[in-house]
Amino acid sequence: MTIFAACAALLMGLGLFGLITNPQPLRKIVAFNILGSGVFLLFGIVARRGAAAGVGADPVPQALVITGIVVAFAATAMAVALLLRLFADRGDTRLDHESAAGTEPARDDCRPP
Amino acid sequence: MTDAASQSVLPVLGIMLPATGMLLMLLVGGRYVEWLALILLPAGLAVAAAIFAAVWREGHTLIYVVGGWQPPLGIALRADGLSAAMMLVTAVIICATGLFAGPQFSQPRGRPERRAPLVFWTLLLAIWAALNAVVVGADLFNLYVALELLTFAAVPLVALTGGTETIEAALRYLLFALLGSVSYLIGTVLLFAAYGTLDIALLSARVRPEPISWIAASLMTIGLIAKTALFPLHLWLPPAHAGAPAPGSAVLSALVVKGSFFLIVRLWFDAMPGLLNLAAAQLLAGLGAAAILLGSILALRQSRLKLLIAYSTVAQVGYLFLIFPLAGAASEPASSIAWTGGWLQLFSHAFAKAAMFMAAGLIAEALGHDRIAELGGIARRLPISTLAFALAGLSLMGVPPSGGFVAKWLLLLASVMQGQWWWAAVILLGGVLAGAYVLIVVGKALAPAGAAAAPTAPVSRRREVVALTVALGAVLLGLVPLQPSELLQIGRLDVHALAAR
Amino acid sequence: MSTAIALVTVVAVSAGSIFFLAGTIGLIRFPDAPCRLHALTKADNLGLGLIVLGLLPQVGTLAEALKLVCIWLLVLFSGAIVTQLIAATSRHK
Amino acid sequence: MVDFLNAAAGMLLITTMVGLCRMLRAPTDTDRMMTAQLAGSGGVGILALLAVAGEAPPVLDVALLLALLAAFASVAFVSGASTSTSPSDRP
Amino acid sequence: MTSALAFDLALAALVLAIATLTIAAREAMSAVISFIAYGLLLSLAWVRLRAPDVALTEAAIGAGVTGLLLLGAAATIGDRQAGAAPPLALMLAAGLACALVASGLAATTLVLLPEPAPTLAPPAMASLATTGLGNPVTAVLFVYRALDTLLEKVVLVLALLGVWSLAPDRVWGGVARLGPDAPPRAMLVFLAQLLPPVGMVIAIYMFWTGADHPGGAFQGGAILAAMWLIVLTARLADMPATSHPGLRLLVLAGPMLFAAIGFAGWALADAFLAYPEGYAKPLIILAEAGLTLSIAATLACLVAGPATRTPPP
Repeated sequence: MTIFAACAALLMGLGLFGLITNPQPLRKIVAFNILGSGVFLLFGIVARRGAAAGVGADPVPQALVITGIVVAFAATAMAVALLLRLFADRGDTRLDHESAAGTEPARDDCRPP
Repeated sequence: MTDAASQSVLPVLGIMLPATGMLLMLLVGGRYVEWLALILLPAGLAVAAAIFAAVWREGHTLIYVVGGWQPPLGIALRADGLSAAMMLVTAVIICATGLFAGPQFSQPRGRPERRAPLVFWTLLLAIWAALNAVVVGADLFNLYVALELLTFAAVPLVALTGGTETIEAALRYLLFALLGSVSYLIGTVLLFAAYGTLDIALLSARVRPEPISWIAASLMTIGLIAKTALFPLHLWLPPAHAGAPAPGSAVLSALVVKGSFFLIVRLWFDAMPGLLNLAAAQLLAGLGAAAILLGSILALRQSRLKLLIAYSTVAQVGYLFLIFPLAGAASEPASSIAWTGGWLQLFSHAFAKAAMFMAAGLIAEALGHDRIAELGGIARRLPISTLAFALAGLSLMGVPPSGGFVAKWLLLLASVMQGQWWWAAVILLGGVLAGAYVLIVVGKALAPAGAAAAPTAPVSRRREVVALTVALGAVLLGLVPLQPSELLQIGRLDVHALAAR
Repeated sequence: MSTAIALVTVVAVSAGSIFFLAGTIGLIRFPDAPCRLHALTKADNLGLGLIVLGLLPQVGTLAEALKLVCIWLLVLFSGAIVTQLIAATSRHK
Repeated sequence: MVDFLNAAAGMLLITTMVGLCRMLRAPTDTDRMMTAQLAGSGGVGILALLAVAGEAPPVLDVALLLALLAAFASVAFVSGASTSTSPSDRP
Repeated sequence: MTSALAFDLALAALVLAIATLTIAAREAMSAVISFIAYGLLLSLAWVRLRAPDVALTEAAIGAGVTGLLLLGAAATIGDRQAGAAPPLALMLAAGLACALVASGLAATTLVLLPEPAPTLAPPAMASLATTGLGNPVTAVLFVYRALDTLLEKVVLVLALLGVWSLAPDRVWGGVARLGPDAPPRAMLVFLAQLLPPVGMVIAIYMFWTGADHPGGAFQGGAILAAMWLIVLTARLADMPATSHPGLRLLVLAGPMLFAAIGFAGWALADAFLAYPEGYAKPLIILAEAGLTLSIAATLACLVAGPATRTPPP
């Protein structure tokens, strides 16, 4: 369990790193999924720690993970759809264009997290 | 929470009525969508009013234990005074937006289904269901699902017009929001691991001020701040809110960012009441103050009306965070005054900002653009919209008579009473800056039309009146008595118990 | 009797593991993709078959035994087709 | 017996690990498309061993699903790769 | 016990290695492929954490359907116009920050969590008999915390609406494109004829066994979705138009049925989402049956994306 706890923390760190440093949004989405799986693994460890009453793990956090995985998939699908639409419209997928609709460039450029 | 509470199914209806309505809309499609909206909007308003009346009359929290399974195993919904007020304001704004959007998003008769109307109405109801779920939720994971519901309804609304810039803004918004969700989720699991429950009432009794609570609270707060667009995580907001169609912008700016703010308050004041210390409160308010000043200054520098209003949202959201040091400190009556002032700021900003975006949408529709420099003469052509904008501006500035005035006055009073005068200075300066950016726009609108003024498109009078009515709502909020509200205290932890911590 | 069964399991599972190992060595050593494809699928399918064979005496119920065999058949068939598919795709390129 | 099965599962895991790392760093599409096959057959073998080694029978269901999805992923790779414009075959 | 420990260590190392490869891959396609391998391996970790339900979900949704979605995107976008990587100093700073976050989280979970761990397993197991179910995870999802599950279904529908809404106005209600335009290979067609019947049997088994053993609507639905997607990729069937009333009904039937059962509970069993005594299990299986079909349709439509062609007349 200790091993998986460390693994989960490292996965979260890796995912966060990918999310911050990868310029390509698709890679950001993949990194987000790794980050998310690290968080879910943390739920799994918490569930495993809660083993009692004759079951090997607390079923409540496990059920929460199942809900979480489905929500994360929905998020991925929406992000990919936005990305593909952006690509179809503009031929690239950069997120560091001058912000906002219209011709006037805003002063702050809105970089992703 | 207080002991007195009554079981009521109304909170469930508040969530399920718009949620099932949204599913039905998607099922029937076409022109039936508007008819359904015509039924569902008043029905939802009635539910919200019933909850408000019940909480007001009985003076205590409404509770519903879903499926009869008590927490910690099951999920409860709780509507306290604050939830009731939030639900009512949400319902009023949503219904007004519905009235405003009616002509813009209607299906043509006898033609194939169009995209924008179906998507708009379903998203409007989804946002409503999500906001109600956020304000009556009493379980941290249930609230996570509610937050995701809110995000997934808000992002497509940003992208509704389909312009490339709005798609980009929506994607950036989604990435920020997802990072926020993950951060919130880590905090949730840590709290569950430490205390064995996700129920807010149970947590408030179990949470101790120890490192794990601190870590969990910080992670959840960071996540929620990203969704609230508090400085320095505000970068996604202006393009997203400015890119949405006008009714969408109104709902996004007036209500959606408030959902996650509401949860930050739930977290610190209800779930972990013993945890809010001076440093954390000052830090949150410091970020809020930075947002007020930076947001206002950036708003001043915008050349497009919708972007100006969006930056103004960044600033006005900052005021909300002053609630943490001012209402969190245990010094009555100052903290109750600040509590009322903070929430009044939220409500009056909701009305004012919705009205502003509606007015700006009408102006942009008439002119075909929203460049501030070329607004000349619009006051003569759209006097009602200009008036709506100006009245809403009064509330943002904090000039009497307006809800914004009462809110800012109460916050000012509380900060002076508690000797935290630096917040008073920020409030005043923010008011002056708001005055500047509102006056720039109003001044341009009142100026005579330039020689090259383009012909204007006709604009529906009914929609102008809706915008003006919403702006009047912000002004009318100024009529509430200048004192702490008892309604907003219903169901709160005893403030004096906080003092004893 | 039980020792004999245990022996069967140990021998079959060990042999299966060795086939997997051989497949992986093939993956690393073989020069081109089609060869590697060969190494991978042949060795892995045989290895899995041996492991399933070794595990059969150890499972408690007939249903589980059947499930094990079904799993192996599924891997075998889909593996064979997928290998063809990959080979065809890479030849085409 | 349990220890033996665990050890066998561990060995399978290590062979799979070596193979996967080799595949994922391989230059050609063909190699990369094999990864799902490898992860699938290796994973199924490991799960079967674990299921018998003292985990629960439901683990066999996971193995079944893994077998099915490995094939599914391979199909996805093949159809994805044939539309893919990987850098090597772009002008 | 040591052999199990060694196994866990190797597994964690493998998962981390694949995750690193995924993040560090040079091309988007490589990253996606290693992400799928990562998802398949992660289900092993879930098995080791005594969470077979999650292992099934992770394999089916995390690796399977998400994998196909990302593969399609990577194949379309490739690595063009990726934008410049941030400067080295920024990368180092980000790496340092993330290492700090990771070590902080590791320290938190390893040191700060209380012993003995609080757990809801005893009450969950104690009430299991009244639900008639045998699988506690299903009981949490459909009895104790049914509201989460219901709202999550709404989230899924909403995500689909969001994806569909990205279709340009002129093709609204049209057909989504999936896979390449070129005619599929004979082998692919053969596989697409062979695999789905097997998959459907497995999906029905997953859904049916879910009441008492690991499995359930999510897993069954995800498998069905995967099978449908194979059939679509091989051009054996066409994606129905997004305006097709049948498709919309399929997507919405499950959540609406579940909500209806919830309201029936309000009328008949004194609480929203409560089940009348003795009818809990049949009602849950009914709800799960509807949800399995709806999840399958929703997931498949989410992968297929918004409409790209005008609706058929």
